[in-house]
Amino acid sequence: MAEIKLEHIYKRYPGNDADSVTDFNLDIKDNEFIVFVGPSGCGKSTTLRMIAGLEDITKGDLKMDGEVMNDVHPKDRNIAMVFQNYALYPQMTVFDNMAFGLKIRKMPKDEIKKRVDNAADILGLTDYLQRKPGALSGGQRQRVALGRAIVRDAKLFLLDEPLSNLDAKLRVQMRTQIAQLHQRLKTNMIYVTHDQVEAMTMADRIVIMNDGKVQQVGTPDDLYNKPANKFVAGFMGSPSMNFFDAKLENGRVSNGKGLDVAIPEGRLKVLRDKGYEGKKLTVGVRPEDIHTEQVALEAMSDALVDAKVEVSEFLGTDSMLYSRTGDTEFVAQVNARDYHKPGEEVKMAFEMSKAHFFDDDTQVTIE
Amino acid sequence: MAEIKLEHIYKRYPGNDADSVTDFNLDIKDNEFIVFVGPSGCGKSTTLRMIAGLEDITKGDLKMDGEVMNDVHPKDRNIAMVFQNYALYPQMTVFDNMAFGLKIRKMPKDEIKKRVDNAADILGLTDYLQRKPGALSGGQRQRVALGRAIVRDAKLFLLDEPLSNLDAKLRVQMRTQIAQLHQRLKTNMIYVTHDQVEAMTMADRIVIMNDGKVQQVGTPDDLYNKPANKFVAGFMGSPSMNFFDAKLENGRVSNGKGLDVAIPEGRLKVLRDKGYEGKKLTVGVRPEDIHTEQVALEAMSDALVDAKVEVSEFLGTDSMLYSRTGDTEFVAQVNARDYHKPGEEVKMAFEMSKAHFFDDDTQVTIE
Amino acid sequence: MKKTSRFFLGILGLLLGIIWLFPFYMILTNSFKTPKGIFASVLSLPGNGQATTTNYNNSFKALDFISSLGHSLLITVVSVLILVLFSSMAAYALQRNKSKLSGALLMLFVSAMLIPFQTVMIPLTANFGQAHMLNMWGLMFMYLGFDASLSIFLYQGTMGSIPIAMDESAELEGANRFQIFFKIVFPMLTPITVTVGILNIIAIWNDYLLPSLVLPQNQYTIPLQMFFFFGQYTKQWHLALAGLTLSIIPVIIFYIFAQRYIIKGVTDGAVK
Amino acid sequence: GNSNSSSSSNKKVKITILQGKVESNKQFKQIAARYHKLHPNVTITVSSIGGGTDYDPVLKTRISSGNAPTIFSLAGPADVKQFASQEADLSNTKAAKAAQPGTLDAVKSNGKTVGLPFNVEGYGLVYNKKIFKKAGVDATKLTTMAKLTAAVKKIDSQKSKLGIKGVFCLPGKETWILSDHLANLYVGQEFGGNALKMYNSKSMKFTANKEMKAMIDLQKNYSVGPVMQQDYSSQVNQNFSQGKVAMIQQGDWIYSTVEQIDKKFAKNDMGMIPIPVKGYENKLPVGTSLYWGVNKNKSTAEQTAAKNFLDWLYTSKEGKKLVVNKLHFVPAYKGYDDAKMPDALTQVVFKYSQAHKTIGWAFPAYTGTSWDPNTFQPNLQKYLSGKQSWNTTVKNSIKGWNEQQASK
Amino acid sequence: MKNRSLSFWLFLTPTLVALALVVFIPAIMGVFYSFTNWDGLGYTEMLGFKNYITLFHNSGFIAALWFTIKFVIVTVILLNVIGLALALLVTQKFKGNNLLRTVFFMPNLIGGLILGFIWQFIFTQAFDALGKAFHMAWLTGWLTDAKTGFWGLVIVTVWQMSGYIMIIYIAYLQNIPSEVIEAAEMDGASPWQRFVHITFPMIAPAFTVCMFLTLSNGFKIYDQNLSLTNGGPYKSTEMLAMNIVNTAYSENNFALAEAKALIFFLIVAAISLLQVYYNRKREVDL
Ligand SMILES: Nc1ncnc2c1ncn2[C@@H]1O[C@H](COP(=O)(O)OP(=O)(O)OP(=O)(O)O)[C@@H](O)[C@H]1O
Ligand SMILES: Nc1ncnc2c1ncn2[C@@H]1O[C@H](COP(=O)(O)OP(=O)(O)OP(=O)(O)O)[C@@H](O)[C@H]1O
Ligand SMILES: [Mg+2]
Ligand SMILES: [Mg+2]
Repeated sequence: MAEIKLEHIYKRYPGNDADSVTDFNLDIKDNEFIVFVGPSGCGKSTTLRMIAGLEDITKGDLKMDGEVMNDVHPKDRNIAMVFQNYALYPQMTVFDNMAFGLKIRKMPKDEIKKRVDNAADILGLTDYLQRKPGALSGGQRQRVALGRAIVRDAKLFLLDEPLSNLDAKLRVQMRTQIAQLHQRLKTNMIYVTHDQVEAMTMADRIVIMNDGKVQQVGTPDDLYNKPANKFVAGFMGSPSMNFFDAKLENGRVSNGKGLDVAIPEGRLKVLRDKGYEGKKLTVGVRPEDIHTEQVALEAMSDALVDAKVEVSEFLGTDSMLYSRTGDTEFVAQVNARDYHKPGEEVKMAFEMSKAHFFDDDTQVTIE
Repeated sequence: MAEIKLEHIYKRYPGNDADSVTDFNLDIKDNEFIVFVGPSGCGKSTTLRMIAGLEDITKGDLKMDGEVMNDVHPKDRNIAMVFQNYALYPQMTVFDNMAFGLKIRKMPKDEIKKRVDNAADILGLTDYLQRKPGALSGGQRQRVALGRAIVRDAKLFLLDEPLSNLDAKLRVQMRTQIAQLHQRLKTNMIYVTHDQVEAMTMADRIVIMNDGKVQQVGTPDDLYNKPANKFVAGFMGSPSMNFFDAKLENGRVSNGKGLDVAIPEGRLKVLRDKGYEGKKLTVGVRPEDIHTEQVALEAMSDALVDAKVEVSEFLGTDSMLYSRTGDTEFVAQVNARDYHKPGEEVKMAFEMSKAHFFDDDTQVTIE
Repeated sequence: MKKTSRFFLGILGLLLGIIWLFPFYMILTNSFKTPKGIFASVLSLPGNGQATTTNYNNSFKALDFISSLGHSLLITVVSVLILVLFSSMAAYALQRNKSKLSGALLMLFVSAMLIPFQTVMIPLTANFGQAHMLNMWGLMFMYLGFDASLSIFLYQGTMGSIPIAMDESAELEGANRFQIFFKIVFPMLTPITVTVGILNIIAIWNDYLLPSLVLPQNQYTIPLQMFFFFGQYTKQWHLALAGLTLSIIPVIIFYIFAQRYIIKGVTDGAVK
Repeated sequence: GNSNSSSSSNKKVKITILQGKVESNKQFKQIAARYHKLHPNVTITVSSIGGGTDYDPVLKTRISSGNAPTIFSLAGPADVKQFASQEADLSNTKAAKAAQPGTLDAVKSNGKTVGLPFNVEGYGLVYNKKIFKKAGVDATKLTTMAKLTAAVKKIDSQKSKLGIKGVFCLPGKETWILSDHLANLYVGQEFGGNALKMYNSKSMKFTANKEMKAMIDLQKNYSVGPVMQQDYSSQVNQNFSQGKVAMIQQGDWIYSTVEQIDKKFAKNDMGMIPIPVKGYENKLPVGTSLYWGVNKNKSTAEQTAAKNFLDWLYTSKEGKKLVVNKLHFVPAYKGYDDAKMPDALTQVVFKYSQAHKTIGWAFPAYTGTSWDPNTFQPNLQKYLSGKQSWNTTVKNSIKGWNEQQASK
Repeated sequence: MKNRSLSFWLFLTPTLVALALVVFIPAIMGVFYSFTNWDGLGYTEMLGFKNYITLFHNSGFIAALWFTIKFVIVTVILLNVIGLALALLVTQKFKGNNLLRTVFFMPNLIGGLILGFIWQFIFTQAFDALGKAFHMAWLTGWLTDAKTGFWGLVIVTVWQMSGYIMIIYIAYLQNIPSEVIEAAEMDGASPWQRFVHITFPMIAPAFTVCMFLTLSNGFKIYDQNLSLTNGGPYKSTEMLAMNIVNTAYSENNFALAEAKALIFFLIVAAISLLQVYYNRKREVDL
């Protein structure tokens, strides 16, 4: 319903001597679902709060539908927000907490009731409507906070880790609900999460931040398959990508201690064209691109590594093999059928056609 | 370091008219890592708080090393706890927050400093030691809460969703730290989480609760592979198990609308012995036990289902196919290679040797 | 808050401030006038040969300012410290214990505030006189009795906004009740402590009736000395106004300093 | 004999004085110090109380807490009755014997004298000599109501020329001006100006009420207004001392207030004449408002020392000097014939009292009773602010008095 | 904290002891005296309920009671509205807000006589001057009758006490978590709505306290009464406390005063405690 532009936005909290958000740029298109991810403390909540108008923007412009909004009062921005720490009204019942924003807007009583009941139903809060927040469990509080946002017809929804206290099942359910809400309302949503799956499944585009700076903006697929730099590559995916410091020589990368694998033609050409022959670089291989099945070992015989399994974890369909080659540790995610006991020496095939290469200095992806 | 017994424990909050925890029984062995899981509001925090001594036990006995502890003062139980809502001391710096418990115990200054610095290092809080909680991000606050527990040599650690606000990467890291801590300290830990992966990888035993009642206690493997009832089966695993209401007839289960599959001999015998022939029962099939690869379709030709893909989600290595047969919805988790577009009609093979069967009335697993 | 509205708030504040300050303008200007000047025209500025600073000199001497300031300070500071300490403790006990008994005790404290002082003063001084407690120390104890109720009432009200999880967390870390209270809860009460402190300081600093009954003349406070300016017929306003100005300066200075603590909300970040 | 025991006894005695004239606090302390110098074995501690607090409650609390003073003050028959259990017999003191006739009437209890007067005070119409002169009025001739009224009208007609805002300033807020001082002249007549007699009376007639009304009306009609807004300080400090009115109904005690405002004016331009009352022309109401009492529950040594001190103060040569020059008291005792009063107003009082041209003070008979604050004063104020007729005022006052006396 | 526990009592003992010795024992003695003919020094007979019977026929007492009740109603409303408004004003972010707090609070630093002195001059001179300058007759002649006396007392009380009430409200306002206010802002509440629905309910304890204080102080008020009107003219502005004090000290009827005080206490206690009880029930802990 709105186009939102963040132009060169900076934030410095009084008392801190570094910016908490640096040169943030983002164009949110109409009806887009944006997800912010990034490590704890990277500035996600801060950015959200600036969009909401709860924090002053230190520098830069926030525009909605072309208008600069920096000085517009939060209540006039028509934004709904779910706070990371709930911020429920302690003196009101669950019902009143959700109804408050509607009452304020003078919605008819029965319409309010309808909406709140509906939201309570979706959120499994029907039994708690008359309780006060003090007598709710952590997850229940979070759901109330969510309900407070979804009953409203806001132009923009800001959700700061709205599901972090919910169990997996409810999470999946809520995820679907939020996606449907987004479909139905055709509003913009900005969603902060630290859950990979949430980010991957819900986002139209993901903004990945680190240390106050945007690292990459793109679709989930982009970020996963074409990470802009080592940080993004390492952050997306769980368990995260394995990195090896190595040298490119004779069409192979090796670190002299265990790793010595050939690089497929096409990729090698790019690396050579960019002048990395004989130079150091970082090789990234995702755990799921490391294989132990016989078929794979045979198919990728020029990219075999001798590894020792140190810990093996069983996770339903898959097993994680925490392994070591030379003095480098890495993780392989293999089918549960290919189970290996800790201590076993195993040959592993690295699927180098899916490997990533990063400049050793700038950490930027080489492509 | 301690053996903890919970015997027929009940909790009713004043003002509620139902028990929040009902007949809770658990024997925690020395040095065991117990994880509580269950849907929001099922009573996990409440149980933890009773163990800590923060809530009165309405009925039943809590024993530690054989002694009844119901009336022992919390401070004399030597328990460290991470609160779901942090409970940081706002007027103290991060350092002082962590050091408080040690100062109270009159530990020498330099020893305190060593421990706190060490914990801060593990938790990535070294730069924030002099800040007050008010100037920290959500995740940073949670780490401080965690740090406050780990600096202490408690007999028992209670952790209430200690990682819910951390990003995936930090979570994995912290998970490992906590596991190591557990190894090193050889203490009992009770850990509440809603994260499947956490529960599966960290627990010696998992306690799964619903609506105040313990549903099953067992190893992760037990719970995943031998769920005691439909609730447990549905709760463990993500996406969760697909359930079909069906009837057992002629060695097949069918619901008349799309599902009609044969049951392998061994399992069939059990069902018949228990007298389910011709009766209604619930069939549970995990998403990962539904296959679309040609090989599987051929191998399990007597358990094929015609389905229509409604939504398909891409998740790195796998794809989720949200599908429908007849009027029953279900999810299949297939290899990303076996991608199917929404709307496609696909034949799917149900791996019935891994299926679960539940009594229609009691919802208990039939075995 | 945007600039324009800040500006208008400033203007509104300024206007109200002027209205509030007007009586002080009168006190200050008249304290610099001769007695004749005061009554010639109370509202005008000192001038016309009626301006003088000798009032301050004389008042300073007549009040025996240094020694009565000392008594005032000693009595006020000690009484307020005792009050803050004991009443916050009592409020803590009452707030964290939600029972009928504590409800009743609170009501007992509260109802004590309703008893008019004049009706207890004779039995009170009689009792204390018999115990040889009609002196500074007895006075301090009486202030605890008279003013604890209000302080407890104020403390008890804000205590509710300190999450009980704070206590619980400290309790699990091995702190006993006193440690929990003094190390965790009390520091979080700073804004209300400052408020309680200020309210009691002004009440005690200005109190006249009780000390006049209790203190021997060699322990007189400023207000008691000040009443020597008010004979039955000769009221020496010029000295009294100068004396008042002298005696409220310490309190104003204190108040300005203390404000910083009221302003600094300390509980942020406590609640998730 | 009490007289020589203090000098002969060398046992140390400590006595305490609690008194309510805070304006004389310093002077009393100096006198106490002087006495200690002369009699080193007697130490006197003076505490003064007043100002914001009434004297009586403090005295009561001191007594009930066991800190009763040796010497305290009494304000009339009501106090004498109240503190009867504390009052030592002072009949045999030198001072009592030297007291002027009539001054001890109010402090007689069962034939014993229990109080010694502080001093005598007198009140009348205090006037501004300059203004009177300018207006051409001789104050000393205003001995009848008619003359006074004429003079007032004359002065009033020249208001602007004289630079005054009114002839009088009648402070409607200070109820005692009317109820105690003025009424004394018209009510007190019935009881011969004897407070004790009035205190013990069963009823009151108030026959002179019409004359009182005339006097009130005169003061009110020619007062700066509104009278209900005027109080002591606007009367004395603001109007009279600054030359804004020609005269006020006040007493010798205003001297120090006026002096504070304008020393020269106080010294040169103030005079006082009696209020003209039919049958009592040229008589000044002079009386005693405070008496010293000695606590009979103290040791005899202490009591004796206290009596000796009072004797010394009022009858010794040095004491007399201090009374007149330091305390500025008009003495209530004989033996001051050659004394020279320090200011114009006390001189007037002294003159009249030496000449026995005085009217007694009967009002202490009711100042300590509830009739005064609850009946008489409110009724007078109601009349003054025009809320009630004079007849009702009189009727209510008489009724109230009779009721109070009946229930005693 | 359990009330069975030792620490509960340890925390309470100092104040309980002081309260008992300083307030309750003397008050109980006072109640006893009200049944005698006590004169402040001693008593000679037991009178039973005689004083209580007298007091209901005492027109002064009844008048003072009504006057006080009117006064309390007006000042409780004004003080809470103005005190809270001032608190809200000075907790906004603008230049000089801290200075203003000091200014609004300063009247509390002046006690008794001087207060009356200053305000008499304001009423009689400043008001008169203003009234003449702007031709507003109602500004002239203040304190000369019951009506202006009443409003005079109200004005002085409000001027003096609203700063007091203000700082109590401020202390509680500071305790509201900022997120909750922010959440309301996001919900679209205007400043006024935020105040009504969020801020005010969250400072409910302050409201309870301030209601109580203004109520009980209004009933007990004495200094301002004494210094400004001294009950006059013709007792029309005499309030309860003054009536009681006068009964004791001017009329020397201590026993009757104690009886009046007890009745007075019962009335005030009933109103105030009911208010506290009712308001406390609505408050919530975080
Ligand atoms: N103080 C309280 N008063 C009344 N009921 C309460 C109180 N605290 C919790 N409850 C109720 O008790 C039940 C269990 O709460 P509990 O906090 O133990 O849940 P939980 O399992 O920790 O949930 P979550 O994962 O959401 O934190 C809930 O239904 C909750 O509403
Ligand atoms: N009020 C504040 N004052 C000073 N610094 C702050 C304040 N709030 C946050 N910060 C700092 O700003 C940085 C960004 O904080 P922010 O809350 O935006 O992180 P986040 O990305 O939301 O992290 P999380 O996932 O842990 O919630 C952090 O380093 C934090 O310490
Ligand atoms: Mg955040
Ligand atoms: Mg919980």
